[in-house]
Amino acid sequence: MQSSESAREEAALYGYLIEFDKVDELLAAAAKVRDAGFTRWDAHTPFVIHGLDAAMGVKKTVLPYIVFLAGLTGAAAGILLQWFTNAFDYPFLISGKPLFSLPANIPVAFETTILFAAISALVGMFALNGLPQLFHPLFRNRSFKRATDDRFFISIEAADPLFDATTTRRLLESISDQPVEKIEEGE
Amino acid sequence: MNEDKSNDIFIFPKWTWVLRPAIAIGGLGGLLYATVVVAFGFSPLTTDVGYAPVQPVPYSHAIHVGQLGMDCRYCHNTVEHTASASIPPTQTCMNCHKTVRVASEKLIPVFESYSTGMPVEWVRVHDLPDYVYFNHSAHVARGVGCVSCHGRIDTMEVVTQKEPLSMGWCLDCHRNPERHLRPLEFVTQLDWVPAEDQLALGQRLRETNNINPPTDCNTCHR
Amino acid sequence: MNRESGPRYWRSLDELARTPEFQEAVQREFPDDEWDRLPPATRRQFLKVMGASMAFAGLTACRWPAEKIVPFAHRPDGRTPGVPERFATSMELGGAALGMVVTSYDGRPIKAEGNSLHPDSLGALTAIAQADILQLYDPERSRRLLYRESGQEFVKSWEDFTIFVGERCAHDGEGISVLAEASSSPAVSRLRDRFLAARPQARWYEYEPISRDNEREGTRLAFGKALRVHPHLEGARVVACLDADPLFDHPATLRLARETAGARSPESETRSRLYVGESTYSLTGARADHRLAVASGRVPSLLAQVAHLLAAAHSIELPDAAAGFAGIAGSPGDEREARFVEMLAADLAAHHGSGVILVGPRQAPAVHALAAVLNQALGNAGTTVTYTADPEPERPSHMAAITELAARIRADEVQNLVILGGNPVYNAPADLRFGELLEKVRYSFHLSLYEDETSKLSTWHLPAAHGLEAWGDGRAWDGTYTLRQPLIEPLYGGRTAIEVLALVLGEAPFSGHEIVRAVMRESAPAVDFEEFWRRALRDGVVQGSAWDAVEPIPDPSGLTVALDGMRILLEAGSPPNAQRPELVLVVDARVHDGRFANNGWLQELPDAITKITWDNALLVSPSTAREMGIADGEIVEVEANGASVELPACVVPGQARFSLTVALGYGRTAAGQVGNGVGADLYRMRTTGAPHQLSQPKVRPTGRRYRLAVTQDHFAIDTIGFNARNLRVADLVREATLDAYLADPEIIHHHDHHPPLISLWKDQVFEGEQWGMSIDLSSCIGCNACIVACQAENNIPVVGREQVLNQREMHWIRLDRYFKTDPSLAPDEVEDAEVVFQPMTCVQCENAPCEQVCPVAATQHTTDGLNAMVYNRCIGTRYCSNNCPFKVRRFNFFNYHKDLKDTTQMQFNPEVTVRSRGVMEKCTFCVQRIQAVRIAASNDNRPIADGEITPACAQTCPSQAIRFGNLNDPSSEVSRLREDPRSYATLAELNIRPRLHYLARLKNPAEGAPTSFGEGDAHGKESV
Amino acid sequence: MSTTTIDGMSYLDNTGDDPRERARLIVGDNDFASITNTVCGVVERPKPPKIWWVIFAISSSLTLVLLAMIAYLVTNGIGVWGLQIPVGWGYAIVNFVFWVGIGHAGTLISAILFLLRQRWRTSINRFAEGMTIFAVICAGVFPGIHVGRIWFAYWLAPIPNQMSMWPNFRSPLLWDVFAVGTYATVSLLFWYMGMIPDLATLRDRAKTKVRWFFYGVLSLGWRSSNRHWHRFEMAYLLLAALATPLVLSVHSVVSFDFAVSIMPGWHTTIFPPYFVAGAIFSGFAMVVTLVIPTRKIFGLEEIITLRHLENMAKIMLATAMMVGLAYSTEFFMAWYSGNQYEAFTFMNRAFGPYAWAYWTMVTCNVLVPQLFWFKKLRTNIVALWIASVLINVGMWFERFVIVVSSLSRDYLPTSWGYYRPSIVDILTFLGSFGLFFTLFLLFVRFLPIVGMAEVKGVMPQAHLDRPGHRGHGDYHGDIAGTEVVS
Repeated sequence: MQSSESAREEAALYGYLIEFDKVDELLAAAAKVRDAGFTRWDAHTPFVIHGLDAAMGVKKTVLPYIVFLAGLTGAAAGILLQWFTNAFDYPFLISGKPLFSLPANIPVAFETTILFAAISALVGMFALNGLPQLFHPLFRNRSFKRATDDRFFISIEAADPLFDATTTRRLLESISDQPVEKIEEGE
Repeated sequence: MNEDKSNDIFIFPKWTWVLRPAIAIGGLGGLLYATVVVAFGFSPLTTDVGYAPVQPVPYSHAIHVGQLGMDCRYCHNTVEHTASASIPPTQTCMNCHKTVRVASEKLIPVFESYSTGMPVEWVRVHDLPDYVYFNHSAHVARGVGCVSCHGRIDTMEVVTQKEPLSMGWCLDCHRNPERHLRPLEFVTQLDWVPAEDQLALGQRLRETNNINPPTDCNTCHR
Repeated sequence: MNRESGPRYWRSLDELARTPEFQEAVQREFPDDEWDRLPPATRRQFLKVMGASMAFAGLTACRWPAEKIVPFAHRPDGRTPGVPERFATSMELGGAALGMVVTSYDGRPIKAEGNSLHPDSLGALTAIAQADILQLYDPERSRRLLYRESGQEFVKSWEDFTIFVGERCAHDGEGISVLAEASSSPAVSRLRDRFLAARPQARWYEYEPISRDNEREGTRLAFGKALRVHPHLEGARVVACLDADPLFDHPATLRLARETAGARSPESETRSRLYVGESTYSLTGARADHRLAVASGRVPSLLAQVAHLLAAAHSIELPDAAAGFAGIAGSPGDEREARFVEMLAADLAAHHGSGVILVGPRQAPAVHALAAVLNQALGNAGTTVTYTADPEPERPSHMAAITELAARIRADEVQNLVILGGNPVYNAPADLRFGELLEKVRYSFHLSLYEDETSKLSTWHLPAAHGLEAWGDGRAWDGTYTLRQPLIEPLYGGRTAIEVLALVLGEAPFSGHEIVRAVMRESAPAVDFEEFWRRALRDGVVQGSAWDAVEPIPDPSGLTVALDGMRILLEAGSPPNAQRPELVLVVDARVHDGRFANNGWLQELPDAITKITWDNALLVSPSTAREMGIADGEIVEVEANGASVELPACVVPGQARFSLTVALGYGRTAAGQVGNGVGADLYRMRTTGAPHQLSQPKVRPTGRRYRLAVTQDHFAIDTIGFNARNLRVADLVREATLDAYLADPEIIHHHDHHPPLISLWKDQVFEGEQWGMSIDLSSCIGCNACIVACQAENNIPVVGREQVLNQREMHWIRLDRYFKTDPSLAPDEVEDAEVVFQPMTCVQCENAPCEQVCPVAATQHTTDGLNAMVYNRCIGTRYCSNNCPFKVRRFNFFNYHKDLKDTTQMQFNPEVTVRSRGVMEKCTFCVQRIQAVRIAASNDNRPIADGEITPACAQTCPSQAIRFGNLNDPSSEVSRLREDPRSYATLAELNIRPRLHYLARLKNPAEGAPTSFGEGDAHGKESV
Repeated sequence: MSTTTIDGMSYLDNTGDDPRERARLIVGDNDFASITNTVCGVVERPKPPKIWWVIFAISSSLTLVLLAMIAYLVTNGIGVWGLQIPVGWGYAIVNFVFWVGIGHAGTLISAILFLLRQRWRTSINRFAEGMTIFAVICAGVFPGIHVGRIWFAYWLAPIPNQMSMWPNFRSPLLWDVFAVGTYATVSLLFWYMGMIPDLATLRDRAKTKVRWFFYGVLSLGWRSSNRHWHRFEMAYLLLAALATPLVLSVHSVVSFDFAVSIMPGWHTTIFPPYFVAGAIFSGFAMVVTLVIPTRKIFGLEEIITLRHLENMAKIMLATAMMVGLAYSTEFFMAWYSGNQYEAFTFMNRAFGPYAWAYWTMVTCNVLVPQLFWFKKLRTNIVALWIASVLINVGMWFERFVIVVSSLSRDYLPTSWGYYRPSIVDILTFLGSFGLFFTLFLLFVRFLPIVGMAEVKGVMPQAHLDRPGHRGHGDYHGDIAGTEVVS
């Protein structure tokens, strides 16, 4: 362990990674890191843990607003499409019905609303999360694989303004007795 | 499980980060490309306009109409009264060519046809789908000039399709005919240009001859 | 179609046209007739091309294979390419010529319509006469002369035949016989006379399986000489039809239909009342105010009872010679019969001089004689019925003729037999065994359109020219001189009877044209003949050439014979029963005597009453069927006169008890691919003795089932459906009695029990011409003429029996037939029922349900109020058809034109798109005719006159039941009819605003007659 | 909660309804790792069990039959089916509605039960969503091939063209195109998104480069970051909120195809709710039909427990009552409206030529589910399976009755008819099942059929060890916060 560390002394540091095997340990730890004022850090859990957002002080995402706008766009597009095609560009007489009447246009408008909103929800989520991102330094760590299985992690990035190789390590060690692992940047 | 035997751990290279922008750009770009291809590649403007097949006899409208100033109706004599303008019988050609250019090699098929009675097989240039019922008389008798659909035939050595002849194109004129209306006496005069503004003239002709072209389906499809 | 005979089509255009190229050339002349643009050989490619062109037209107008335009080298004078021409000509059937006007497109006759100048047509045409044009193009028509010698066949030329015949017949005519079809042609009779004069030993016989000889012989009995009977119905207040069907099987049926329609309309003073006594439903019976289903064998007794009552109860004076008739009345079969006879006799007596008694051709001469006598006694002769001298008074009856011929052949007195048309091997009386006899004849020459049963047994077969291919003449039933001119050169080099006769006779002129002119010149007045001839050609008839009526005088000697005849008939005429049912052989409305068996249009034409297509069946009434243990659609074995036939039973009300009916003309073996093996051949049990009614048939149900291809539901269905049907008829087909209607013109609207029809939307305003149609159910006689007219006009495919079984028939207009039965009876207890017809086609709803459901807007409303169906936009979801309350839309489930022979394609109407596979189609109100007139009108800037546009169905309707016109023009006929109190729309409660309205059907029953079924009780019922 | 006994099976029974204790959703002594192992085990096992091969062989050959039938249809025309006038729609549309109906369970379970906080959904939603996708694919086949000129089907889409023609937006059929299209898309998004964390799990467990690459690409580099989880949850919630009205709208729109027409038996205002209920009904029936053998074969009894099955049985019972109500309402309306055509149509359904179809439908859809009143039968796996199969049969017949019997006898008695399917109809129908099962088997083989991340989320271990909170998932962040501050 030590030797390997010294070996990679000069390699660029991504940050520290620390492992937990209990939900409540994680929560407590997250709260501590949050209170220490770190901003560029994260928790990694195999499933959603209620309360972790609060414990980490994650701000509420803007996704809902994006989706709402997309929905409105969809509705407008739906109505416009039907008005343009059937009432404006090529009006034809059908069953003695008016060229444009909302009732007949509701179903399609509704579907387009949903379609736009739904797609924006997924695409928006990916965009905000910066996915797809097939490579990430954390993947270098063998034990990190269990982040998708049954273990919980906290990682603090070296890029964090408050980050300091020694103090941060000490902070982490004070939180848990698990070994703190260094993660290098990939090239 | 974390003490698995395979000590090499699979990991994607860093360059895979280009994926994100790649997907975004590729997606939008591809969409744009497809639209352009369909819009222009498949349009009759691309596929039909400019069609100028080789005819059995190199008959030049430029000479006959342009230089000699023959009227369209001399040959296409049913155009005012019937649906089809009808290609003239060999007779018609021979009216003049009995005496004119009797030695011309180009005219051999005509002479043969005249003597044998076997027709000359012209290649159709302006060819509408089989389910479209176009009526020449209905247009000519209402003041739509030949030129509106056939272009300046009088300048063509080889007859060429000038207009897309697509349904949308037909509808354009049926919806606002004034752009193409002219006094009846000028219908066959291909180089005629209105003294006044075409729209004003068209508007007036439209009212005087109460021209309101139908856009019902069964106007053309039966 | 084999190539070598290809070139022959277009000979008429130009002598130089013997080459396929020219053929294609002419066919390609016009861009608008898509199916015609490609040479015949590439017909199939055309469909691909059309499909492809449609496909690409969707997104692009990609260029399909380059097309050639091939103009005439020398355009014939007066021919404007692409403009249809119309020629007056005629068609002869069963010894009467029917005038018609044929539309020809670039040298191809495509449609036959009636000739309004012809007394028997008056502008209308029967289904058969219209369908005859398909026969012209039938690729299976005979196209070669055949000579058979010791089992071998040799293809010969007309020249060979001429020489051969010359050698054979170049003597006094010893051993020569001619067997001809019935003909009214002056040319034929002139040539016949010359033939018999030149060859005194030769014999001439005339045979026609279906004829009015009994009527003719009847007049011979009554008046001592053969007369021709002409009913006149426009003024007839009481019409009594005993086994008679003037609306269908009379040569002047079109005129009679027109007259009845007039006489029955509420506007007319006549208020005609129709009594019908018959064994099976006829068109006339369907029309009747009082109908008695009575066994055919009972009809003589029926008439005798009438005679008796007239003399006894109503003191009508019978001529002394006929007084005996009053005494022979048998007892009525049952009280229905008695009641019918009483009412009829009373009515006839009450309308002296304005009634008429008509007896059908299936009844014996004696019955006709009695009818003639009664008409005299009632003062009807000269008013409602007139007589003219028979053109061939000396001619023996057809039965007698063929019998004598058979006898002579059997006696080896015939070495050469010339058969001019007809198909005796198939349809001569079975007991003569004509087929075997023909073998005994050394040389037999058979002239016919097809290589049929007779041709196969003759030594020579000669291809006949079709009526539209040849010159000819004839006489209308009333004697009016009628011309026939060719519209196209013989496609297969056939010749006509007169041309062949000329050859046999060896006397010029040999061309039909010359012969006809020569004959006409004789009969023509001495004035300028060319002028006379031209007018005759233009009109198709020589006006005022009808025969003069004669005043008949009763002939005592004949009447005594008739009286004895009646006595015998009355003894035989006890009502049939389960043990000894009665089998009646009737003429078929579609294949006639069998000669039209290979005509797809007619084979697929639904029978007016049973709605059967592609078959004939044993008709039996429900109750009789139950008592005889016969199920609907069960195969039954019928045995009579030593022959036994298996055919399916069809249970249909209106049949007399234990009276079974089968149509003749089916079961052909050499008709062609279309007609072979369709139905069962009943000629096999038809004998000289009993040509019409077989008294002792053995009927055995086999238990095997057979699916009859009917275009409507069977009569016998589950009880729920049965009751619903009974309940709905009164709403769908409105009816009232004439008296009730005159008392309260609004009576037919008492059915409307629906809430006010308010639309969610602002109602559409329709300006300019607004097309509408009106169909008078009082006039419609259910003759099917409109269906064939529509089929011919609109290129409607024949789909075949299998597809009809799948309910995929394509007729744009159909004739809905409803039975009105006593609602208290179960389906299998029904004996009798009333029949009503309702022509049903696209009613062009203003709020059309079909339009809104089409996802691609392939069916839209036009500004002139039509419900347009755009084939080239249709993707075939069939949603429109599902949502059509009338189910009048038709779908191309397959490519029905795929296997059409190129000759058949020549009949197509270039003005109408040929529909490809997978698209919906329906009635368009003949939009091509509307557009033609509209363009013409707008070209010379004038409004469209009323009546200028006539759809095919309206044009051909004999009773003028169908009217078409502009609803926005208050002066138009159709607007006037829309105001008529009888006018109503079916399913109006759906607020679909049909453009087709019906005029309610009026009946005119006698005072105190029982009200018809379904009438009174349907009233209170909810109709919404 | 039912006590664990020595008896091998009964420990699996978690169907007790003790109000004081929330029933366990996962039985047996499972921890996170064991869940991962069990679920991933299904995919990771070197080769599938024999039975998988057997069914796969059958279904894939049926799929070939489907393709053959479509080829035959396209080359010859719609005439190869039993269709006619008046019955212009037959098997094709019946199958379409049937499959779309099946396709409702998935989104319903994922979306609606999610919003309703039905935590038991977690074990089955992935499974059901998968089934939804495949059912919708099968459904999509039929409207496509049932048109007369398939090569023009693209005219349904509003694409600018030289005809300057547009589709007719007044037609319910066009609404259908949009509704089903949207539904397919959204279900797919929903399904895939939910699967990403589990794909990551498979990636991280991958032993071979191929597997790692395959799942690596599919999981898009998911690193189970909580900041991602946060947005993931939000997106999931939003999709659920969007899918809920969507799922209700789809079958409503499908029902418009009929309700908007004027055919008696079609023109009915109760169709939308009636169709939706029927769809949920058939959807759950199909889930049960599939899940019972699957959990057995792949030993998922501890995760997809008896309680899940019982809950679904209850839902089926409820929806069965709804469709039953709809059936009777139709009859009532027919009688009450006094409209002779309407009245006849329903008499005709029950006693006319198609009575056999009608009574099959009533028996399977209304009578059979009544068994679920009894807990014994609800929790009896065999009975449950048989019942669910019968319900599928019944629901197919419901669509058959609606489409065919109504059309066969409409206004004019003269145009009445009787529809018989052709052999092509039947083979095409069977073929669609082939396609469905082929896709399903591939899904089972290569993708996580249980949402591990979600299941773990509802396990007791996922929550703070504090009295009163066992099993309750709603742990509030502020608690953590206060705890820290104190």
